[in-house]
Amino acid sequence: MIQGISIYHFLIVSSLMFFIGIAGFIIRQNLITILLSIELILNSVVINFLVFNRYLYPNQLQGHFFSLFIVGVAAAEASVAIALIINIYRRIRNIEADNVNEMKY
Amino acid sequence: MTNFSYVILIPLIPLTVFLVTGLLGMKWKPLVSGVIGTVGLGISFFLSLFAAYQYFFATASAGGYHTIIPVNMLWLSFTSTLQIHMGVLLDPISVMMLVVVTTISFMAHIYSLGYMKGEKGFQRYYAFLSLFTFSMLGVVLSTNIFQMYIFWELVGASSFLLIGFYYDKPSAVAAAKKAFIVTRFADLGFLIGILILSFYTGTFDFSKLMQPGTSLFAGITGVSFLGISGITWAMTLIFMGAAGKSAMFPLHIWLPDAMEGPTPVSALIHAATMVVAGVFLVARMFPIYHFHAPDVLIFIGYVGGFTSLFAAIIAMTQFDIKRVLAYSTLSQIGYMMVALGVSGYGGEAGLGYTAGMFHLFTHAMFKALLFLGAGSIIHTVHSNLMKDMGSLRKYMPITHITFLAASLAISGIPPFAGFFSKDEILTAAFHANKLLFYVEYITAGITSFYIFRLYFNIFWGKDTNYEHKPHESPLNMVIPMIFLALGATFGGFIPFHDLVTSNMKPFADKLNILVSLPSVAIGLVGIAAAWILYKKENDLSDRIAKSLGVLYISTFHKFYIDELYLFVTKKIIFNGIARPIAWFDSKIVDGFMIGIGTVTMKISYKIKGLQSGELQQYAFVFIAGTIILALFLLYTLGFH
Amino acid sequence: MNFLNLFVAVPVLTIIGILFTKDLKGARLVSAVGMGIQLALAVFLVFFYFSIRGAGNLHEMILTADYHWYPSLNIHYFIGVDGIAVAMIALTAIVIFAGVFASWQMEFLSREFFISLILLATGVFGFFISLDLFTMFLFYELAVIPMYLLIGIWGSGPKEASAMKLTLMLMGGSALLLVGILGIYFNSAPNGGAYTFNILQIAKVHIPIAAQRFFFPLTFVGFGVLGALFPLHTWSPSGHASAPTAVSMLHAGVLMKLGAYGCFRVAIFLMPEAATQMAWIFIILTSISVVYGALGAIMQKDLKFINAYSSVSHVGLILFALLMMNKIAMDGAILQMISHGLMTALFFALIGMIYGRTHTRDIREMGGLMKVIPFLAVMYMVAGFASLGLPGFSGFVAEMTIFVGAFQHSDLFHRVASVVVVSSIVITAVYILRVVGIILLGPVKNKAHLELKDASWHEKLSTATLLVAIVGIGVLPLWLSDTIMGSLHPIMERLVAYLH
Amino acid sequence: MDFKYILLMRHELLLLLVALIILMVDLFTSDKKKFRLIKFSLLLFTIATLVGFIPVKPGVLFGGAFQGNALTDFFKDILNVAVLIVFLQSDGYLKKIENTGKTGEFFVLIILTLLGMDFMVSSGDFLTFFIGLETASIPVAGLVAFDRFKSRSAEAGVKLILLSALSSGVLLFGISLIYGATGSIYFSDIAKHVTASPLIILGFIFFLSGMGFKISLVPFHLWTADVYEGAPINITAYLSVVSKGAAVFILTIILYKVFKNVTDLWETSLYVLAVLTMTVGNLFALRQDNIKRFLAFSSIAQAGFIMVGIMGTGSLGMTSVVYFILIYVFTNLGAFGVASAISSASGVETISGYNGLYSTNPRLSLIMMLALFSLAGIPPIAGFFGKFFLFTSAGSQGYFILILIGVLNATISLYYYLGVVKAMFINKSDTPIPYFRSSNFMRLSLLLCVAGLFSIGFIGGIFEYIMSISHLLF
Repeated sequence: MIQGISIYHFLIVSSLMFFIGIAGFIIRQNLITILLSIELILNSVVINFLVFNRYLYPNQLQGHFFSLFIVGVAAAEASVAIALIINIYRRIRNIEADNVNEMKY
Repeated sequence: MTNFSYVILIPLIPLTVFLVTGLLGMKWKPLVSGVIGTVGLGISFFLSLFAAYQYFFATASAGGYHTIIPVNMLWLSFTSTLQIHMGVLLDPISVMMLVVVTTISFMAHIYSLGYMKGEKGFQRYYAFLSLFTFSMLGVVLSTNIFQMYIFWELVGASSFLLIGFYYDKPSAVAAAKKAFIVTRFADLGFLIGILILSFYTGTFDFSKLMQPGTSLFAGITGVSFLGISGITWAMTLIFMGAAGKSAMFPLHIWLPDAMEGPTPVSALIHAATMVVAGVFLVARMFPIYHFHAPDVLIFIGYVGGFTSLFAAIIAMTQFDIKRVLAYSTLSQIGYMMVALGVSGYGGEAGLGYTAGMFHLFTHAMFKALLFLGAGSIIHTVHSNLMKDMGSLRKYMPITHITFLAASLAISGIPPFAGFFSKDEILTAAFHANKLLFYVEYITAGITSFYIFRLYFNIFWGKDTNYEHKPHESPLNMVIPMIFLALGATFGGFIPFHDLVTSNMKPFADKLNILVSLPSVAIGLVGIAAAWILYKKENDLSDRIAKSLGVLYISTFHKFYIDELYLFVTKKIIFNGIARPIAWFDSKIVDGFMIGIGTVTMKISYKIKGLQSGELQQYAFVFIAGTIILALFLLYTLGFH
Repeated sequence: MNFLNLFVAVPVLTIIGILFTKDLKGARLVSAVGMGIQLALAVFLVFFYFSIRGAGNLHEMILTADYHWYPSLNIHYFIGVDGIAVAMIALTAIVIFAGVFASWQMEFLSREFFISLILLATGVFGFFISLDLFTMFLFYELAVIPMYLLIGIWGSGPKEASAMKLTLMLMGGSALLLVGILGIYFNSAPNGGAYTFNILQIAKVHIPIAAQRFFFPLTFVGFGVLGALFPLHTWSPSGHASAPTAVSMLHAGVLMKLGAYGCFRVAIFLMPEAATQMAWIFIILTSISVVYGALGAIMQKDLKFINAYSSVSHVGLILFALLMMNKIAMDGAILQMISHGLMTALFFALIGMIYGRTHTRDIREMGGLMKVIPFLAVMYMVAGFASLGLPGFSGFVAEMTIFVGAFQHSDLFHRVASVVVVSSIVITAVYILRVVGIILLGPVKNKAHLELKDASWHEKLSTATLLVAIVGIGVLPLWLSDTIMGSLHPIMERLVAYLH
Repeated sequence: MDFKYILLMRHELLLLLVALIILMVDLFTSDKKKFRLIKFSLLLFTIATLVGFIPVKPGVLFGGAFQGNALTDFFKDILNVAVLIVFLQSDGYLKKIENTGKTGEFFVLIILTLLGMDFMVSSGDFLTFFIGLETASIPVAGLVAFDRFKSRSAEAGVKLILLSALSSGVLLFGISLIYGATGSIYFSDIAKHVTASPLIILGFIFFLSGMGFKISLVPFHLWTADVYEGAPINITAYLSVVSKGAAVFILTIILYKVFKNVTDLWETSLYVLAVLTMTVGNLFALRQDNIKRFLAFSSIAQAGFIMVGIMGTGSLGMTSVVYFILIYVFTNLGAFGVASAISSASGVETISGYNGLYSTNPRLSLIMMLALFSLAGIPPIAGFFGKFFLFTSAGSQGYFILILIGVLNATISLYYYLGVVKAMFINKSDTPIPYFRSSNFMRLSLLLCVAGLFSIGFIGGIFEYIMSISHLLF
């Protein structure tokens, strides 16, 4: 519980992060940037969990643990994603999202 | 009571013959089939005579005759009362018809042995003849109206087969088709009539329907449709069936064309038996008509009267001898209808009924004879047209004499059979309906004119140059003609008023000089006119025809009734309804079904852009979907 | 082991038998033997039925057997027959027997052909013996789907398209049907208790009228599609035209009756109130079917199209009769199912045989066939006469029974509909005689046709089997009619009870 | 602590063990002898599968985080069998020269994802669920990109991992909201506090879209076709059957257990999703020529049907879903098996390439036809029963309009299934795929599928068994 900062502030921040992440995913061309946007999303979730735990259910730790796991999984995800992006780079020599559309319809 | 069960054999023998020759006939020599058929029918013929003797004389009682039902088997059962039986009903008219049918049929069988000799399909011909005879006998002997309808249809089918016997001749096929379809159309009325009648009365059985004072008709007289009572509807519709088979105007168009069949067939079916089935039907239902639907009876009289005059007029202008006879048949059946139409019930009042039956009998004799005579001539001359004939009396004496006897009979010259029956009809009409009387009176004159026009043209007139010298027909053709000539000559002396009456009780009948003398006179006038015009070769007839102009031409074209029908069927039903329906079905209905598929496919192509392959678009749809779904749910669950 | 199971077992064994054959000869032999046994079984069943009824067994269904299949949903494999089902089974056995012989020369992929054909028959037999909606539905779909292959592979003309159209429309119908069946199921226990698919049990309860109003049309139309209910009949002309002979026979002869039978056994029997209330809609549609089908047939040029439209008309008559909701008309409807099944099978068999010789079905290219192939021509003519309702053939008996039944309603609406329907007998005569006149009679149009050979023994056997049955019913209808009437009795009692 | 731990988690532990052993053996096997690894792995996995069938009493571990009961055990067995069939079918693919070196990875990755799924299936809280889900999806991206040198495979991999991460994010966001509203991540605790508040609704929708991604519900399905097309065909089979099956199962459990107080909420949303999924899936499937893409859309449509089944809550709904998945395993793997056999023998992966197949490879064509008919729901093949019970399930809640939409969609689907049948049986081709003999493993797998297709429907006991064990849950 931080004095002067209500749960709503945190939630607004996390929601903003979430939607900025989504917007980034949709708008940015570079695959790596897209990956970063995903990290934003995941981090917003982490904030959510922490804040909820801290503000609403202070006498348990479920949210904290959940956020730890999210961080871990995000790392794994990022590593695989980067590997695949590198693979793409080898195939088509760039990592623009617009060029990854061979399969459609 | 004598046991009449053996009567069932009379129709069954021809049926057996039909089945045997039909299934196995192809394996035999043609003649075998003919002989089997003839012998079989011979047996039926003698059985009929025997039955008639037994019925009319051996078991006669003072109070008149009774309806006897020796055989009646359940065939199909709808409810406990509404049942179809197959059985044999004997009463004066059915016994009389039995004799007529078997006689003419037997004669036709013998005659055909000569006439059809060497024809391809000889076996088939005899099989069909037997089938026809069976069906006709079935109609005659029916115990209930449905059995009658069943055999009625079979008669139609066998008539189709016989008319279309020369099946590789398109005109014969067309005629057969026409005959079947026109009568079928009429039978539609018959059937609906039966259905209405049976629904309200709850039975098909004649014996129940005919019971005097029965309460069965309470229901049907009570209902009405378009202001006409149910019974009138039913009986009119039933008469429609009768009119179809008996070729009453306007359903007569099939009969002249039906002459495409072999001539003995014309004699059998289209002169003596099938075409009078309609008359028989009306006679059979006469008590119902009389007691419950008298209006229809009057209607029947007028239809008959009109047809008889109308057909007689057309007959004057035709050149094909069989067609002349065909129109003559129409005209004569019209007479019978008139007789029934003007008849009352019981005793003297029932004179018309007796007369109608009487005329049916005599007409069968002389008209069959005329047809057989015509057949004999055609057989020799190989043509149907009058212009190919002339002076044949020199070559074919027996044919000539018998034909003359028949002509006199139809003209109503005493003492030939036709005189008596026609006279009775005229008397009955005279008492009941003056208009009909005059119509029939005039028709009688026209009748004798056209028949002697025919007679003179064939047997007198110029001596045509024949390719083959005409000769008298072989014995097996001549004998039936002689037999029928005897019938046509002396048949009139049978005391019908003792035998066949409307209430099955005999009554006294006397010649009405006031009617018979003028009728003989007009008959003689007709003959005289024909004598003047056609005895010697001259152009008088042509000049008269020319002077009549349009009147003659339209008569020659049978008043364009055929064309009218053709217009209705070809133009309106075929091209106006059937073809559009075929188009509508394949284009609109089916097109709609296919359209569903096409539209689905179109949509499928239209929305393929959704799957654009763009990673970010996928994400956008994903998120948009989520948000829309969330908004939708918030809205529907009440958070708005 | 219930004897009825054999009706499914024998075809299945026949199919397995065909798997072990090598070529056409083996396949057709096995099929003929298998279907011969089936026919014998059917004949035996008929006699067995009479003997058991004669012995005083008055149960609604006989030979019932009940096997639990999915107990938790109360789904059973429940079979049993009454007189109507027995008659339909006999019909199927005759038609498939004739069908096997009609395809005696099926050279192309012959084993597969016979397997599909008999698979279809399996479905039909199963349908007629089952008394459980689930089982019934299963067999129903089983009967429909082999059609796709049969038409698609062995058909002629635009076969793929017509096969697809046919299959989709029929399966679309069965989709509606599925909803209907589920609806019946979930309303089968309005007073509590377990839901059931068992027809006899459902018949004892009263499905709420609101549910009936929703599910009756679904069920009726679902089955009606197979019964070529206007305007859902369009699969019929093209489908029949493209199908090989035996398939047309079986399809028009038996499969279309499945639709009608289902309308009767499921839609009307289980939901009588809605049936009465909504009958007018379907009476209008079926009346249109009858007349429209007949009129549609008049100007067609393809023999099979003519017959397909004729089937639309005739099967429409069946549905029409069912909707009259009285005993006589229903009796007529069932007679008509059997009669039309036999007749149309005969027709299609003959068309197939003629097509096999002339290689055309266009009536304009044929003529005077009576001269060159008299046996087939005479048969065709006889079939034609049977079709137009000539006495002495089954069609007459059936039609007349229907008409008498239809006229039992005296209100104006029914009267008008009945008269309209009755008038079809004239139109039928027109199109039948038109064809007969064009192709059989008259002079031989095509000189090449002079060389044609008449029927071979298996063709004769095939057609004769059907004809004997048609004439048998036509001449002595009482036994069949009484059997049906007897079986209709409990059904009518129920209908009447709910109608008043 | 006792023996119970090991037994309750026997599926997971065995899989872990098998994965480790294969990894080790793979390390010490030279590239030339890698082909032996196939048989070895198959053997190990078969043993693991068989051991899984041993019945064990239900129980709960880790304070409710892990739940073992007859239904989850049964479902894991289904997954095991499905994976076994996939392995059998991969034989041809792995024997290709370019792939032999990766044999070990192939098995290990698949087994590890299966491990994740098993955890997911058994999860009792959102954390276990989440970890299982991620374990099950992250390695899949690697598998999808298995053909490293094919650009399509690479593209598919990238698309999958990025979108999957996005969906995970959304899903997690949903879970976090639910946590915020209820204060727990345990299913049983959440169930007690769930009310139809806006927060729960939002949380649920985010959660549902995340799950919808895994199950390929429209509009969350767009990745499916591309990934299915790009991935090696056996991986596609795995994705379409196993991944999807597991996700459906846990979704059903969560809906029934966690959101049982707000049925209105999820039934309304599933109603919409089901209709969309069936319809759009069908509409897209109509014009596909690539067999993998075709099966992708077909599997989307099938998912829609499953959603219809889920609508019928309670044990009937659960049973119909599990039963359908069981049948779906055999059905879809049958279809993919044939496609895979053809692909590895001739490289053909288009429907038009199948023209005239029956004349050269009648058996394969027949199996394909059976599988497609099963997908279309035609008796007496198992698919009919599966679909029928799904509809029955929905009917039990009175969703007859939905059923109507469903069955009409099934009719549309028949069109494209028959289109493939038409290609194989009716269409003629000048150059049909020549006759080939597929490997024994492949044949075995197809035999299993056919046996399953024919028998499952007729053996009413299977359905009854599922019914009885799912009955225990409610």
